Amino acid sequence: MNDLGRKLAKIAFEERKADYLLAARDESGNVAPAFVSKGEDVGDVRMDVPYQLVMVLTKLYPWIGKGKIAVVARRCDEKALNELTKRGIFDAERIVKVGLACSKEQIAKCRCDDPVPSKVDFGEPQKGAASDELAGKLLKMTGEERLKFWVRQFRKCNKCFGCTTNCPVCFCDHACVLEERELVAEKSIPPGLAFHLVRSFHMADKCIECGECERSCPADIPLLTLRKLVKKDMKELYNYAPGNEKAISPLLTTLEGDKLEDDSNVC
Amino acid sequence: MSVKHVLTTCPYCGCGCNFYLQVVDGRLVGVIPCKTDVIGQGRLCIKGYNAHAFVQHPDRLTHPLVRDGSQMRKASWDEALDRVVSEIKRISSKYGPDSVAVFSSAKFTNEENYLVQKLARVAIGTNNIDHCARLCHASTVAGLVYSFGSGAMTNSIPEFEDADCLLVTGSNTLETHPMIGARMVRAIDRGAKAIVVDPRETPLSRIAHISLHQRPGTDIAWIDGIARIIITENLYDKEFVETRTAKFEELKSAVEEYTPERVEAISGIPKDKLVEVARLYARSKKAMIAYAMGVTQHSNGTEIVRSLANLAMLCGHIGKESSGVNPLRGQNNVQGSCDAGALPNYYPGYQSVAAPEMKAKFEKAWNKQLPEKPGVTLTEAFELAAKGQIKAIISFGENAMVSDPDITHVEKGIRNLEFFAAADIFNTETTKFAHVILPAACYAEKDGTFTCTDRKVRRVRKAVDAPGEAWPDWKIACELGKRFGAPGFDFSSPAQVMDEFASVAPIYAGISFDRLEKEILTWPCTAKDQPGARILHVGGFKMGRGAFAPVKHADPAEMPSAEYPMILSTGRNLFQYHTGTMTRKSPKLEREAPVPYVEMNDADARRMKVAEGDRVRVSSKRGNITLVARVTRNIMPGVLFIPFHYAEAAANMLTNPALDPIAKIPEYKVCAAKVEKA
Amino acid sequence: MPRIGVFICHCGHNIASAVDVEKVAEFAKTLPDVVVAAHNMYSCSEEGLGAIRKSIEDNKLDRVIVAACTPRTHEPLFRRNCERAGVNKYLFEFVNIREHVSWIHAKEPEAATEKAKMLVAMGVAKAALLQPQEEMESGVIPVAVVIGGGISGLVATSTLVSQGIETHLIEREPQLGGVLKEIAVIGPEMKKTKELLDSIVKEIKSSPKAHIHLSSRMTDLSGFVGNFEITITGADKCAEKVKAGTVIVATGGREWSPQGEFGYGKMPGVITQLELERKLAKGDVPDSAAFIQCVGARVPGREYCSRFCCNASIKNAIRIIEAKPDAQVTVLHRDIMSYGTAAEKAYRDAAEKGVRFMRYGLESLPKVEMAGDELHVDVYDETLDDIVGMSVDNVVLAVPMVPIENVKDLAMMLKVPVDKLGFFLEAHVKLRPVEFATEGVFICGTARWPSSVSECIAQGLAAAAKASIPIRMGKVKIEPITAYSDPEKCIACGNCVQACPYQAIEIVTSKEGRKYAQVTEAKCKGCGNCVAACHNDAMQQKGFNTTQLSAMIDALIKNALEVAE
Amino acid sequence: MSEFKPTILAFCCNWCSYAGADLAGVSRLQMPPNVHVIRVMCSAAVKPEYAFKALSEGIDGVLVLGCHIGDCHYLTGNHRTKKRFPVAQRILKDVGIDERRLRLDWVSAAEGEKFQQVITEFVSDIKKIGPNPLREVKM
Repeated sequence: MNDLGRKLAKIAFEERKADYLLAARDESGNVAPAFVSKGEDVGDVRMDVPYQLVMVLTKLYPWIGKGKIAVVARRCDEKALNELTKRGIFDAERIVKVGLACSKEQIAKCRCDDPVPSKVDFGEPQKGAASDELAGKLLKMTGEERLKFWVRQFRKCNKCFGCTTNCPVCFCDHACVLEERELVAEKSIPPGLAFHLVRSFHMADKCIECGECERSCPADIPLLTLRKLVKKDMKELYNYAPGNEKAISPLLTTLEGDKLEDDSNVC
Repeated sequence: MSVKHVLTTCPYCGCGCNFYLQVVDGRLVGVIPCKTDVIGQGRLCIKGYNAHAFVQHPDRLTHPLVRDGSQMRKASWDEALDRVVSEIKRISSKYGPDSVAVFSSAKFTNEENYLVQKLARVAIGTNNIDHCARLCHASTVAGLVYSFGSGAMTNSIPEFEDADCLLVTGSNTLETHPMIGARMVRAIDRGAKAIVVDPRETPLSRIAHISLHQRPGTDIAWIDGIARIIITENLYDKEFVETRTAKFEELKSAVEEYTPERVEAISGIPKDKLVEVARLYARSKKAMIAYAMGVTQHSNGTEIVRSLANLAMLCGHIGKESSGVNPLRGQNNVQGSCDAGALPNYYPGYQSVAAPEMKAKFEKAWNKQLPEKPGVTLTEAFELAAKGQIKAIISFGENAMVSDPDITHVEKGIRNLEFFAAADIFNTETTKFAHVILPAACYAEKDGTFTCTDRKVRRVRKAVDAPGEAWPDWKIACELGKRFGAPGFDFSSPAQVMDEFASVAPIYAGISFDRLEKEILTWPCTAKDQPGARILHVGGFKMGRGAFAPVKHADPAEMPSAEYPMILSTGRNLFQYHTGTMTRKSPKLEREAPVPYVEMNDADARRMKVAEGDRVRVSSKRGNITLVARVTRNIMPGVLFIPFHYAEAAANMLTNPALDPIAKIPEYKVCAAKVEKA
Repeated sequence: MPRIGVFICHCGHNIASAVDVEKVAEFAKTLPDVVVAAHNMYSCSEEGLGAIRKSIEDNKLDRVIVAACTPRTHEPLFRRNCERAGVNKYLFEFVNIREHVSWIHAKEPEAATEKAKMLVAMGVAKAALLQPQEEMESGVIPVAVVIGGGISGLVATSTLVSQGIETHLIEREPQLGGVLKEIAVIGPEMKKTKELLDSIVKEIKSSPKAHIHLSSRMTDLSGFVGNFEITITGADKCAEKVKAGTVIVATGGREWSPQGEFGYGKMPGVITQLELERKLAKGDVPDSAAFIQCVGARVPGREYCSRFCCNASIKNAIRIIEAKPDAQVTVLHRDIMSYGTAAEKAYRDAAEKGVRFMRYGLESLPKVEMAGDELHVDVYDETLDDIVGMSVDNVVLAVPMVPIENVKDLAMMLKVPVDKLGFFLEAHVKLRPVEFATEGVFICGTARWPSSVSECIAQGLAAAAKASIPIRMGKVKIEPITAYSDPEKCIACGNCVQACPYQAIEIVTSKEGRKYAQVTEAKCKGCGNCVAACHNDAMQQKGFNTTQLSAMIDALIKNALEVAE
Repeated sequence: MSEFKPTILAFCCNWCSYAGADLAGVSRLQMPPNVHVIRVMCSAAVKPEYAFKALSEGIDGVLVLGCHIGDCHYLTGNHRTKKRFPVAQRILKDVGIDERRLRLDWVSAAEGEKFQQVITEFVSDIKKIGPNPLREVKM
């Protein structure tokens, strides 16, 4: 266990009273996700976390009956946790966050404009990156040019579902509608354009822009740019950005913004 | 509460991507791509993400089964193994050891392949040891050993990304090798010129710079045509040809007749396109050739492979960064199983059985007298079984009843055996005939190494226990070996097996489990302090001069006729894998392509009044199957394509067992067939 | 594999005039799973229904498609027909090629035929995926609401309370009676209106089941048959919520006020029929009068005839003469609509009593001027081929009846259609004359169409009879279009729970500890909100599955786009 | 090339816009024949995914017609439609499909003319925008 490991173990197990810890560490010549129990050797921890640890947790969580779990969480992980807790995927009391402020390189790689978690335990807070340069270019294009750009990109899609499997807030997993035949007409690869439109719509009130979809795409399709374009739309339409545990999605409230069902009509 | 993330290698194709299997208290719950993996880089294809789905499937074989009359009943390992040994001994003594054949599997680890070939040669005393490489890249080994002295892929997977020109033929790369396809896509994005030559429009050809469609079985014509243009327009690398190659004159005269006009007549490729491709390939600085079953599975497969080697040598596109001839191995360890000697004519490390000094070397190493002449191949074995010359077969992980050509004939062979033993992870169409079935562990339940298509040796680590009493195959082979009373089968771990394998095979000499924990090793890796050669033939061919092959076009073994006017080609799709033993038990894969289909050209379909989704009967001289028609513009008129994953409509009921004379590989890619509405 | 039968209706010439029905039938035969495609003159006739039943038996059909008018009126009829032939009535799909095709593309027969083919293809695609369903039953609140206290509303209310059904009668004005309050005597049998009204009102008031809300308006209506909730706002602006099983609309009509025709509003003597009624009621009988019929009626923009104005004029003419035997009364008319024996007899009596009837044509309208302080009327007499002049105390304009002012808002609130003129549009003039297409809402009286008092009474009785059925049955069959979830697919994200306006969905835990969303069918109204909120199609709606709707889109794409290619 | 005849898909809710369409029929209001109506129970039951499917496979225009706000038979159904479809339109725009190909509007059971007007207007808009480019683009 390296120094980072010792410091992390102290914070997670002693300070935050967690029973388990999810972090990233060196293992057999690679960087691996690691889920350790209290008292276990945490190993050579790394804080340049290449994984979306919340996604790793979503797959494990149903099988971990009880106990408090500490997660090394960057700002995007924190926002992902909020979106998932809001939807009952996690129960909040069982998750403890260990805040990690992202480095300059990580911010540049993710083109992230919101890199500092609410509580920082590791890393120095840095300024967010400027806007997505490709998004800017796309917005200046005409409709035809934009369509040509995206059709050429989506034609490379090999339907590996990396963008959905690795996305922390994309939790339909075993029953993802994109795997059904009806909405996306295709008998071979690449899938029809509807695949990416439907996914954009599903992500509109959930995506926390961690960029994992773009990083997991073998065809290098600029999916994070597409997410940022949709985020701009949601901001302009409803002044709403996902990631806040309290805020209900505008797609689930009335025009006045209150709850959809009114009690007067319970019969 | 035990939670593990176990780093292992994907069991499906030859790319060798690494990912973590998530295990909670012995239950497999998910797959996480390894972000720092040199090949996957945190990405996988749809099969990779579902590689855990079949492992803990309820239908897994859990106990040895022995035949009792017509019924199969559970048995102990002792009873089952003793039954195999006694039967083999009886048959071997009655008809001679060469009446027994042993099939290893390209799904096995290197260690297991090494032990199974040792079982055949040392324990049973026969060279009749083969595996399904026979059905895929046998013609590559025979072809490239002649041209370059080695049958392996000359470059590494990441190099595809930096090529200026990609000549891809006989490979639907984005479906059969998705992560290599992804590298090609990245190259195309960077401006590389991709040329795809395939009778079908494939996901890769749709984004390629040039997409040509040749009539199946006419590959040598257009490849020789390109060679002719390169020579006549003086585009070839004179310095390289003079210093590094031999038989240039013979090549020159052989290709003379393949003018662009003649090539167009034979293959259908427009002559101006052929010239454009020849110039583009020759003039590029870094040009990669990539090919797979579309080139190898022909009755002249070996010659087609050599004609591709000719192009590379003509332009000096060999032995350099992002330049070479790259056979894309289909299986996760077909490369390793050949390296480990599971071939009738090669000891481990491609050391020829026919060479007396090699026989002597292995007799000393294994201190056992070894059989003289090379053994029979997998494809010949069923032929000989039908004739009664092969009396017993031990098949590890092979599903011949779906993967081998002319299944009705294969069945005749198996039924004619006196003894047939099979080891597998599920019951398959082939284990149905077995007298003894041995339950095996799958990739997630054992340690070992796979060698992926670009010769990297990749670790496989045990994540969960095997179901019931299933054993890893290396343990089965060892136990059998001991019960035969043969020396050298008491290994306690795969690591030890690798050490012995390394000691007898120079190309694996530097490889060991503890080194693999820390670094990436690529064979040939001849010393413990070296990483191994990433690129082959740098600065020179091992055998001195590369040999041009003066090969000529020859019609496929079975040409279309009045009664069977269409050409049928078979192959794979992205979602299923080979005989479907694993993919058809993975829900999210089976759902993507659950139903057998035949792709046919929309003009043909209109002519025959067949609409999308109609049920049609496709028949050849050898049989007929009924399946759904998929009408598409993505296939040439007169050509049909059927994926062979579906046992309920097995494409190999129709395929032609005609073999390539040198490599003995069946002509899966061409046979004559007809279509009728069912 | 489903066995589908497609039956395309000519609807006489209503469809066949614009849609080539044979061609559509030919096309239907080529569609997947279609076993038989036929066309008949009137599918909804007994003969048409019989033909369909026979075809179902002969061809062992298990899916039926009828391409005809609108499901909103004829679906129940054809569903029952399927049931009679042994096919589950929800394995039926209705394709609208009349209101949505032939009637609105009358001048483009070729395009109309193409569109009919597309809609049939879409119908077939959905029908192939329909699942058999069983109707559900839901309780009915044994209370009725009648909107409008005119003669129709009163008759309806009295009939309902006489059956012991609790009824709320909502009347806008401070007192009951509607337009009839202003008419003293009803022709032709000259019955006293007050007697008629008072007897009915007494009957209603005598029943404890009646609740009369005067100076009140309906300000909100929600829910559906058996479970309506009506908000009644009284004069004091306090809102009262009433739950009811059925609703009868009897909001009546009003006299059209002339826009200056024949000097109305400028010359004091020119009055409307109702104004004459008020004068006669006060005993102020003119010495001479000229009735001008069809003022503002049977003219462009208001082509209809209100049918009662001629009889009203005849009745009042007789009252004037009976009051003043030597009064000069002339009726200037374009045609006398005294239909029926009593009205015809009154017409003859009036003539015998000296009432003069003169015809005028639209091209030679009577002219009314002031000569000094006397009204003078000149009219061209066809038979004499000469102008005949007369001076009269009053010119009485017989004007048509038009809908009440705020009919549009009322229609929107009730979510029922009104026609171009603003009269409420009944579900079907022959099959369902006193009902709306919306289940549980009924219509009677002049709100539907200008009618005489006797017709209003008859319709009031009919509407009450119909409205009492659900209440008498105590239960109503609910269309099986409720939502249901697939526990395997559901990941319990709660989108549907938040989307449901009726709180009919909650997250439950299965035996194995899996959480998923479950619908309480009794509370579900079948709106489909939750289906759209669900991102992985775990939530479905019976009869509107995502597979069925996607298949319809595919059918359109396949047939419309491929054809175009 | 012959004059462009658009293929348009419309979702009408059973209580309002479908009834409005019927009323337009009863009133013989003539309108262009390019619009094909699918009946749903409420405009809020229309999944934007249907519009994405139709538009990405070559349908020229998609029309969603519900009850006026406040009139929805299911209380707040059309609130959701009004919240959801602008997002769908923006996503179409982001990808380069003309978002005017997807239109949301309100037609009550009493508004036969409004139905005619919306249909006529939408068909002429789509004719101006032109055929859906995705009809030719095979992925």
